[in-house]
Amino acid sequence: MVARAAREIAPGMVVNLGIGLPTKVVDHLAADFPVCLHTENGLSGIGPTLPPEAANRNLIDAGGAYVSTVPGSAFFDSAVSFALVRSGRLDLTMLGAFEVAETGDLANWKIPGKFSPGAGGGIELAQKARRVIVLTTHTDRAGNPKLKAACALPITARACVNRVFTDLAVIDITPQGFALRELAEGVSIAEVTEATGAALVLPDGDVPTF
Amino acid sequence: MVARAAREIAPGMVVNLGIGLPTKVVDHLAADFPVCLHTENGLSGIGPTLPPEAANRNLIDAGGAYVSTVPGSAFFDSAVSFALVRSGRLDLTMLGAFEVAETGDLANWKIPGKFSPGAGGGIELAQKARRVIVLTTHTDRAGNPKLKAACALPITARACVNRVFTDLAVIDITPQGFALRELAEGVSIAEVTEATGAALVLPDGDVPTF
Amino acid sequence: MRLPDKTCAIEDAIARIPEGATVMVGGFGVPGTPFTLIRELVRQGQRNLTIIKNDANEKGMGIDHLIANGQVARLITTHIGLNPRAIEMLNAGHLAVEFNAQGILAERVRAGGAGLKAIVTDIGLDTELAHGKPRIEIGGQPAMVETALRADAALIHAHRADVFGNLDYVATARNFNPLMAMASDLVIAEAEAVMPLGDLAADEVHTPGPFVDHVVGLTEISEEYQVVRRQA
Amino acid sequence: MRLPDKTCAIEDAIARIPEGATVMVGGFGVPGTPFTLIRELVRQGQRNLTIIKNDANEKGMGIDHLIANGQVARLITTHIGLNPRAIEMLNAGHLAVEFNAQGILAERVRAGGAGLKAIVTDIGLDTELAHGKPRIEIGGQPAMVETALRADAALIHAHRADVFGNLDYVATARNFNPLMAMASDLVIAEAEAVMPLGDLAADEVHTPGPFVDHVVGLTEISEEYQVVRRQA
Repeated sequence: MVARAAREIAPGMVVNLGIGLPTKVVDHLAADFPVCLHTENGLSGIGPTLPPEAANRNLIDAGGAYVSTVPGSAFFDSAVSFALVRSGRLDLTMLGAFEVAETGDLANWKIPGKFSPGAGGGIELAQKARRVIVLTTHTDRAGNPKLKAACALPITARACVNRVFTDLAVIDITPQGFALRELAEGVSIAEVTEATGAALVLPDGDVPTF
Repeated sequence: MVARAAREIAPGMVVNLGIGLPTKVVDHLAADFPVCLHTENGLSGIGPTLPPEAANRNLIDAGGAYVSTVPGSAFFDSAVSFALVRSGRLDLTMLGAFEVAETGDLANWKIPGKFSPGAGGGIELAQKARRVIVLTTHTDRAGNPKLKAACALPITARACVNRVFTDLAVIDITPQGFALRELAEGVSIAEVTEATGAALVLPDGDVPTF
Repeated sequence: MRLPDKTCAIEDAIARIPEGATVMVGGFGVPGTPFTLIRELVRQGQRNLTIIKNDANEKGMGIDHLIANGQVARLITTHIGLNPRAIEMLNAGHLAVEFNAQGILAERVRAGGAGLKAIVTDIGLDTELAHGKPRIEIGGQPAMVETALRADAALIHAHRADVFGNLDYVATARNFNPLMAMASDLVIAEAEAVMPLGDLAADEVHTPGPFVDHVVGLTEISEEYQVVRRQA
Repeated sequence: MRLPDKTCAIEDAIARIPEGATVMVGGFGVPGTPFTLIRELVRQGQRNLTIIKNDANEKGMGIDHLIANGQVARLITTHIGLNPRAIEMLNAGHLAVEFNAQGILAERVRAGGAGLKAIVTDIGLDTELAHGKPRIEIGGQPAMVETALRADAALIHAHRADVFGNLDYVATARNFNPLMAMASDLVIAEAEAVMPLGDLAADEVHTPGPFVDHVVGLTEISEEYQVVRRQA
């Protein structure tokens, strides 16, 4: 799933990888792949994550990991960092999710009464990146679908998600709702349909496997 | 008059000197006087004006003069430059004027149908500097008063001028209107009253001379 | 002309912050947090503060000392997920927290620093962060007004300062520092090194000196900056 | 990962600007004006342009070539006092000119670059520049809405660029360049020197590479930069 998601990154893109699963996508890119990774705390051109003994106390990503630079990196303040996001210079972001609606609504910042740490930069990434990809388990720990007809939780942004990668499938948000594009190896269409909380548009013909 | 105006600059101030007469004020400051001169095209810490053979093609003030830096100068973009002006970090500006009203209104950017080059940075300097001083001849070339009950020309900013230095006098803008503070050497109160287009509040006792 | 010297003892600089003040604090996570200035504010004990900061640091670190010491009445922030004490106090009603989208907090602070009254944005229009904010149409599209933020004081952590208050920052320790250094009536910068005039190149200054009121040289670097060994 | 190379032939970069485009042009007076890119735009001859620039340069210099060549329909600016041709054409009704307060033009451009819809300010409220602009109250005080500006293309003059498009500027040649380099769909930067990746220090970059589309290395410096001997 993470390896498959990495193939969404086209040469030349500026990409922001959210905290959690998305961060691991970078491990699946070739060393000379032409891409610029952005982190909202003020860096374009993220280099490899460093172990504590090699870390620079002043150089972290937005998730607090100690990262490095590459030749051509630039540092900037938080206003410029989000200027880049809001003005259309961020080609792609990959985010985690609590819920994704068939309309592309995303909820990933607040579970009322339970967990309310604040949205951080998530709203702007979801609302303004040119392409928004969600990486998530298909269901939550209790087995309830995370892909639903509508979000029950407070939303992060409306109609923002383009594609969802889960442990079971690759699903696009289309004007017709969720559309199945690919299946994880060994997973059946019935299993995906069962685990999805809204109608799933099936493709004509075979479904490719990843 | 210019020498007298220079005494308005207190130690530690950040000061913007407008094009024309105000620029000459700097010649009357001691070499070690603690002051920071700002120019709106992006420099704090203006140093002496340079002759063409010593000039840097990339280093001008807002009037196009070739200037220099001092130890501790900083360059910045036009947004930061006016951020400094609008957010209250500019202690004093000295500007030229077409007309000054007894309410402190200033007109110095447009003579309709005749001369309309645009206001440049003048509106923000006049409206937001903590203290606005005008340096001007007391009358125009035709002998008409430049200090008036109200401005006839399009205004730059309302109620912004604190003090006016002319070839005849030093005049404050007060809640009672124009108030005479000092006379140029050899000038009588009657001459100033005659050349002023509004009532002039006279001080009790002697009027100092500059 | 020469540029004035703004170096200042930390006690005198922080003593200018009154009870009930609104205080901006730089930093995003650890980098750029003015730990030494915060410690002095804890020592002096001004209460009823409104703190504007990207995050609430972690428990036992940075502004958490102010929160633990009961000095903070209100926090304007974007994310407090790494500080369980702050979350607990929020949930218990002991700390008022106003959440902002991160880039909007940055722009609201910058707007204050730029002498603007507000910005107009569509960020968060469909979220609960929009509640109570004035709506306005721009070019036929819905948007909302986010007012500018200014503070009575800003606590800034710089890499280097010259004595006039020109500052630079290093790596991701820049974050909110240059924005907050424009947006407060009293700007206090701690610097890892204080240089003579002329030692910071004019083209490489991040915060121009006219914005800064006091420069405090650090005699040692707070241990709170140390690289943290977190579990992977 | 490595950062992509954006170096480009000047003809190809400028050819992407269509007829009728809105074009931002850096510079304040001579410093920072992208004279070489302007010359190529004159050579290619795209017409009906809206130009956004602080000033109109001087007669026979910079964007005056575009005006003289009949390519400019509209100019959004702050001051055209040094260009008698532009004043004459304005007064004769042959050039539409929209005047802005200088710092407000800077903020409108920056707002476009920051993905904001508008800014709210009290600058110019009592002047004719306020005519037709929406009024709004902020904290009980009157203010007005100034919409963000974006352009189809921006022409930028940098001191140095690396091949990814990280830029720096020198002295007062910075001015509007970093703002316009954020606010356009197509950002073309000419640079006096083009460096390999890594030769611009990450802390000293003025315009981060992600904002820039094309980097054009200058083989010679336009003679229009020469120090002008004006009468005192």
